[in-house]
Amino acid sequence: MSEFILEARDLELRFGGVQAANSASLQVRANERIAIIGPNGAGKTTFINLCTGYIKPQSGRVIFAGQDITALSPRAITRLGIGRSFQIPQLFLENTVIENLLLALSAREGSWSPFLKLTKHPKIDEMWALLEIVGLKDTGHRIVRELPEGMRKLIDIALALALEPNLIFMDEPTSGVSSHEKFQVMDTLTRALDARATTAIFVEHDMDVVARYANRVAVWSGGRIALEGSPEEILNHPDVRESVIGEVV
Amino acid sequence: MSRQYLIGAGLLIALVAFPLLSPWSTVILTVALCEGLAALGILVLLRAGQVSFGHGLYFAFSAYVVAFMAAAHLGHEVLLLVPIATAASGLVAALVGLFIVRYRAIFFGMLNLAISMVFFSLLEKLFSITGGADGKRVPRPTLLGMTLERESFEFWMFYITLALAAVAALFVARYLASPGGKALEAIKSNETRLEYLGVSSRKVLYGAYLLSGLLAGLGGAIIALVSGHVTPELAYWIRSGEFVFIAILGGVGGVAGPFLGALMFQIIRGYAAVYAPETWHAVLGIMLLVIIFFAPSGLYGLIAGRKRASGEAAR
Amino acid sequence: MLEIKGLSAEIEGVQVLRKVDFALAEGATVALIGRNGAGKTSLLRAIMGFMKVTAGAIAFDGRPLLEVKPHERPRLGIGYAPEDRRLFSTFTIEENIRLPAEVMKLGAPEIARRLDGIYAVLPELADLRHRPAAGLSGGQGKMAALARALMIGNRVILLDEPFQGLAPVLANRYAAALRTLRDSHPEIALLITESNPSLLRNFAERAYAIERGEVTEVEGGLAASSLAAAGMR
Amino acid sequence: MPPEMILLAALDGLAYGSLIFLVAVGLSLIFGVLGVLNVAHGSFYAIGAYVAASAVLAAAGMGLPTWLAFPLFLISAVLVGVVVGGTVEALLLRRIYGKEEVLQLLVTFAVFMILEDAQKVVFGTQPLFANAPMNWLGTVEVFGIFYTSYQLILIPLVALVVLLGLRWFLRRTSFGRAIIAVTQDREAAMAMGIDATRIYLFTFIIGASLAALGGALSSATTSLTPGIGSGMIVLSFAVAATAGLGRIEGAAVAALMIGLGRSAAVYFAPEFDVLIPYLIMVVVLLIKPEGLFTTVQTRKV
Amino acid sequence: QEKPKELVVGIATFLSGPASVFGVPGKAAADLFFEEINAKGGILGVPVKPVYVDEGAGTNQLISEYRRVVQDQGAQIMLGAISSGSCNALAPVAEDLKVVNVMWDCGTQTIFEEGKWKYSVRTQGHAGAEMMATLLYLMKVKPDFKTVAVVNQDYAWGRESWALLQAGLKALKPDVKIVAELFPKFGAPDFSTEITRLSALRPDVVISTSWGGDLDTFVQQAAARGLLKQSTFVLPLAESSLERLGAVLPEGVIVGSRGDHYFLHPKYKNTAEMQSFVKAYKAKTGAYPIYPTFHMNQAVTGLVKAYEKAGAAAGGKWPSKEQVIAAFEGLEFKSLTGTITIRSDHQGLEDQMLGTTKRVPEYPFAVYDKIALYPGKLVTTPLGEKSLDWFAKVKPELVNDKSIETFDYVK
Ligand SMILES: Nc1ncnc2c1ncn2[C@@H]1O[C@H](COP(=O)(O)OP(=O)(O)OP(=O)(O)O)[C@@H](O)[C@H]1O
Ligand SMILES: Nc1ncnc2c1ncn2[C@@H]1O[C@H](COP(=O)(O)OP(=O)(O)OP(=O)(O)O)[C@@H](O)[C@H]1O
Ligand SMILES: CC(C)C[C@H](N)C(=O)O
Ligand SMILES: [Mg+2]
Ligand SMILES: [Mg+2]
Repeated sequence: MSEFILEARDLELRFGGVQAANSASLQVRANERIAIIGPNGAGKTTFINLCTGYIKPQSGRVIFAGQDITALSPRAITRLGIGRSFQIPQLFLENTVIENLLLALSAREGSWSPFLKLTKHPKIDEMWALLEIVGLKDTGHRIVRELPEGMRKLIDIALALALEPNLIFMDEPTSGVSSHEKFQVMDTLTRALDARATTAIFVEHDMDVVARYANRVAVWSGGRIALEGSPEEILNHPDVRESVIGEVV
Repeated sequence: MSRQYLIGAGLLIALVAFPLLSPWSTVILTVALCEGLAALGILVLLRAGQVSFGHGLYFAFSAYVVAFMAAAHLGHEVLLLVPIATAASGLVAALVGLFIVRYRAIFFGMLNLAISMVFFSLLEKLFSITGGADGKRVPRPTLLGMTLERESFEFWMFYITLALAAVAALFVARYLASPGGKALEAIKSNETRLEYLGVSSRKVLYGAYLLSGLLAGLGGAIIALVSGHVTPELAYWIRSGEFVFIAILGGVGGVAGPFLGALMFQIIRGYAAVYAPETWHAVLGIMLLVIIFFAPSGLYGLIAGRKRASGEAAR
Repeated sequence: MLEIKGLSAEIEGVQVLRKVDFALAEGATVALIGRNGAGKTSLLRAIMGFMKVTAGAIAFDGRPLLEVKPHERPRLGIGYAPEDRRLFSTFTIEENIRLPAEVMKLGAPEIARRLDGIYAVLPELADLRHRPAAGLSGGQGKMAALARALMIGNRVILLDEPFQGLAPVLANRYAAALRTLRDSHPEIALLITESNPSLLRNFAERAYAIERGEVTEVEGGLAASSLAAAGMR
Repeated sequence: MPPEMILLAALDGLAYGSLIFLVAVGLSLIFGVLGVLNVAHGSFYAIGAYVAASAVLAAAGMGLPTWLAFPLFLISAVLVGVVVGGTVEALLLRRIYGKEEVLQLLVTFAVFMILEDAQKVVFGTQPLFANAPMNWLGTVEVFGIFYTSYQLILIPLVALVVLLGLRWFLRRTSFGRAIIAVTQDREAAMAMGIDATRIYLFTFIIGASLAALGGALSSATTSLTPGIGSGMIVLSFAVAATAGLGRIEGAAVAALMIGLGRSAAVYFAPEFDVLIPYLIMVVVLLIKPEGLFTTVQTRKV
Repeated sequence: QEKPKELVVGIATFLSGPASVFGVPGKAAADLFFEEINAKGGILGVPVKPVYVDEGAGTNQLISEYRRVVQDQGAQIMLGAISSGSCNALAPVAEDLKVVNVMWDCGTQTIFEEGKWKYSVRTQGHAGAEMMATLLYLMKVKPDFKTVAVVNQDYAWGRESWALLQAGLKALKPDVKIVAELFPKFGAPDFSTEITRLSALRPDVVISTSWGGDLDTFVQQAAARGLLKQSTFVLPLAESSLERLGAVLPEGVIVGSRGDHYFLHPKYKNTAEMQSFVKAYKAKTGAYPIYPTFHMNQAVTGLVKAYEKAGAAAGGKWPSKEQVIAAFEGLEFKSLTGTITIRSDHQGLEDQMLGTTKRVPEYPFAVYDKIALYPGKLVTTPLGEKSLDWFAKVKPELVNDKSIETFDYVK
């Protein structure tokens, strides 16, 4: 059993002419919090898709907790303890926020008895607590379709957390979340992650967020890691400043 | 929710009383209940956003099982025929479901249609076995070992059906409110997320499909007994369409809906048949349009009243 | 030139815009900032005619816009880049950008002229131009949507969180690009929503804050101080 | 059986398949654009047939030349498309595009029921037949077997023209591109200045007219009885599903498969004749779950 | 028993679907007859009220409608139905409801050969008689054929009628080769492939018991492709299509009419009844009457006669259902075109008529020529026997039995 909880080895994927993953590799230790940054179209989302089984690589392997999950379905991978949130939130629009979470809870607990009423789930309080974490407690009874983009992103994350994964991918967790809420959400969120010893990998375009919440940064470019290191080194690295961050004018 | 039970109870009481007031109506009411059961199966699938245009298959299959067993005087007893035939339909649904749950939307609907039409065609083709388009006659079986006269047979069949329908409806109601039921709705709203919750949308749909097959099967088995005759038309796509029709007419907001719809359907049809024997299709069609445009949540919705924008989302 | 008076709008019975008063002058660049769910998108959608307006009026060059059918509003020179991209997946990026111009039956030379202008502002797109829109990444989609808005927006351009999901370097480049665009076409007015105002600093000369569907002007534009005063970082 | 019989069978299949295509392609088009599975499509076919037949008989009654039938077919097709189809879209469907598909589907189902009876009331229940146009075109001889030029040449020809015409229209004309845009995202299309309402109406009328044209053409080859519509509609369903969402090329291939499959069946396994369309559909979908021709979906993750 | 205010008669007929070709004319005729009867003061002085049930609605619906009409609308008499399927389904229902059920058009011979139905009776011949007559006529006018092909609708009627003919052919002409048995689906719009096959096979005789739109389509498409001239066509139900087929049907086609019905019946075309009926019917519908209208006439007339007989037996009182049904047994009554006798098994004996088409200036469509009239007694399966067995042992002598009358077309 290696020291890495997740290991992606030389993942290859091309869409026609586009090299979305170009022998992409990443090694993740337990309890790390890795930020993936990089220009648009660098292949960040694709990398997550490859690691969570949404797309299969044309070559390369993904190892999770010593097990090869390359060929597994998203479902199987999720069951192994990998959660994810999406760049474009994937929610049950017609249900209320709490129902969304309860469904995740039932999936986790395997509580499928036809005689248990969803909204009477014994562990419902857990889910309210979770909503608290993403600062949406008072929207619990709203129907998701009625909620704006920003809130949806947070619910999306909450759904992933509800499964109590050992490792979670978050694709641009704070994009669309107004700068106003960004930081308080991230504060509570990261605290929760630490509390549950959940390893986290998140794609992010907001360097303030990266600087504050990542303990390792991987710079993506052309479908692979170009640079890797601590936030300080990376965010101050001339290439990164030049190709990713740019000078704030 | 509690409202749902209220309406259900009301309907039940009304039905219990009705035949005592007008005896001739028992058969028609029983037929309505059977169609209601099939429509209830449609409602279950509709929760997953899937429309089956082929549930006539299960309706007809169990009906023919009854017909064949009755003809062969195998267990010529209601309490045997109904469960066996229903199970048989369930079996078919279990087989068909194996691959049909991989499909969605039009493909789901049309595959169901195709399979039922294959069955329909076979029923007509193999007429040496099935009696072809003319169908088969179903001699009246015993009930609890008793050979009954028409009136009493019809009378008891009605109450048995009513009881079965009530139980089925109750179960479906519970199931739909349970996590499994919500997972079913999730297939409609976002399958990607469902998979990323570690839930197999196919398994969820498979269960629902099985259930819907059983419900349609139950309806078919009983209709074969009360009308004493089965024909391929039970499997025809228009018949399947009627089940969807009935489900929407009654409203898919609650399990009482399909039964309300079925009753309405029979009543309108009955009157149309008297006052417009040549154009009863049109009368039904117009009725449906009226419902869709002025009460899109069906009769059930009318009674239960508008659903709130948030909270208990009834669709 | 765009004047909104006492505009209220609702979605499925939920009030999302409340008596909004708001004006956009010829060639002005205005930022509309507000937290999630404040009603930014709703306001833009109302201008495009996709909202159920319950009260108030919108005037465009003095003519009542609410009486103009939604699909005719773009013809007035209003370009709109929705928050959620909304590209046509079977078309290539360039086809996406051309579409509105073709629909309006602009001449081929005119279309070519505008395309060049756009590729000059958004060079990344030039390389992607023949890619089917289906596979685009989040940010790439944003660029395409922006370009599409520029194609027809020769009077007003409405951008809904144009920088969301863009790598900062791009975001900054676009801010600059928009600035050049504004300088080269001083008659075009820009209305940009942002939940992250820092990007629009010293770019938009005026800022409005939107909160629970109510719009108030922020004194002193997007200067950090004034934002703080308006209760946003 | 002798090899030339295979060819002969193929010829029959071609003629039959072409007719199916004409009707089914309209259904596919409507489904592709409006996302409505139009059950009433079969009625448009039937009404088109009845109107055309009545027109032809009337013309004959007035002693007009037979060739007039062909323009009459076109006219009645468009007429039915505009009057019946247009009314259905503008009065009924337009009001529920926002709502669930099943409601839209049922609206067309209701329209189907109404139109079925309307036909009986208007055109009666006795079979109607106007075969003058078919006989007027005479026959061609293949291996000593006589075929009507009408079925062997005219109908396939029309089908081909429709296929190519539609392709060109959707791909090359800006109206066609507008249609495709609306298909994918109604609101975004409107933000591009496209009049979605108009597009829907036109598309529906085109689709309905095609069904009616199919009916008009068939009116010379077959007798019109109550219920011809419901037979045709299931075939069209099978074609539409086999083809892949709203794909006209797919519709062409599928219709041809069904046509050939059917005539093959009549020779080798008559009892399978009826099953052919469904078997083909099931097999195709087993291999290609999205149908013969698939459309790129926008990536949502 | 007390006289009711009115006698409700429920009538099951095809008002929708392809078979309304027969159903709607049947209804039109029934309306005429009942008007006439009521004008004469009704049955035993009781006015008759017809109520219609759509057979096209599907058997299960038909059954519950049938029930409703009896139980709710209080019909004492039911006329049902056209399709054998319906008749098979309704006979037991009628027993249940204890209501007199007059099968007015359905053809299946098995009903009374395999079942015994107290309350049901059939006022016309059955498929056995119809096919036997067809067979004898074919043997008579075209004895020297070697190959036969059949194109029947793929449902009970098409299959059963062919089964009978086949059995008979084997018995009468063991050497005949059956080169093709085609069963296109009911309501098929296109017979091109079938026709191509037949054109290639060139059989001496092509038999089709199809009817309605299917028959019209088949004949039209065959005619257009010269098939009708290639083989001798035998169309036992063509009488109901003659007017519609107009100029399409050439001379020399063997045609039948499920009985001895024909508005130009050589013996009865000039009777006052026939004349007035044809006139009234044409005025009402614009067409000449076809066999279902005659079958309806037989059902109604039989009904009236049965009531009168039963009434007399009951000493002028209003007869009970049981008395009425009893009255049917052995009843003999005149139809528009002959005499019907009801056997003790409730099966009617009806003469059968076949002919060969001829084109004449008087009508824009083909008419019967070389008419042969087969007494019902001669061609109907003897009491207690099963038709299939009887066909299997039919003797050639029958072809030239002297009880067979023949006529040529006379203006
Ligand atoms: N399904 C697909 N079909 C075609 N090309 C694709 C597909 N998915 C991704 N691509 C291409 O692969 C590249 C990487 O896409 P990806 O979404 O991973 O970028 P990203 O790093 O997430 O960008 P962003 O930060 O904008 O989300 C892009 O050029 C994109 O166009
Ligand atoms: N379908 C809907 N039904 C009911 N209410 C809705 C619906 N869509 C949006 N709303 C409400 O309208 C309000 C404004 O939404 P809008 O999308 O305009 O906010 P926003 O400022 O654009 O948020 P974001 O910055 O996250 O995009 C929100 O409070 C939301 O709850
Ligand atoms: C309509 C008739 C030709 C025969 C009828 N279908 C029957 O089966 O008896
Ligand atoms: Mg991404
Ligand atoms: Mg927004």
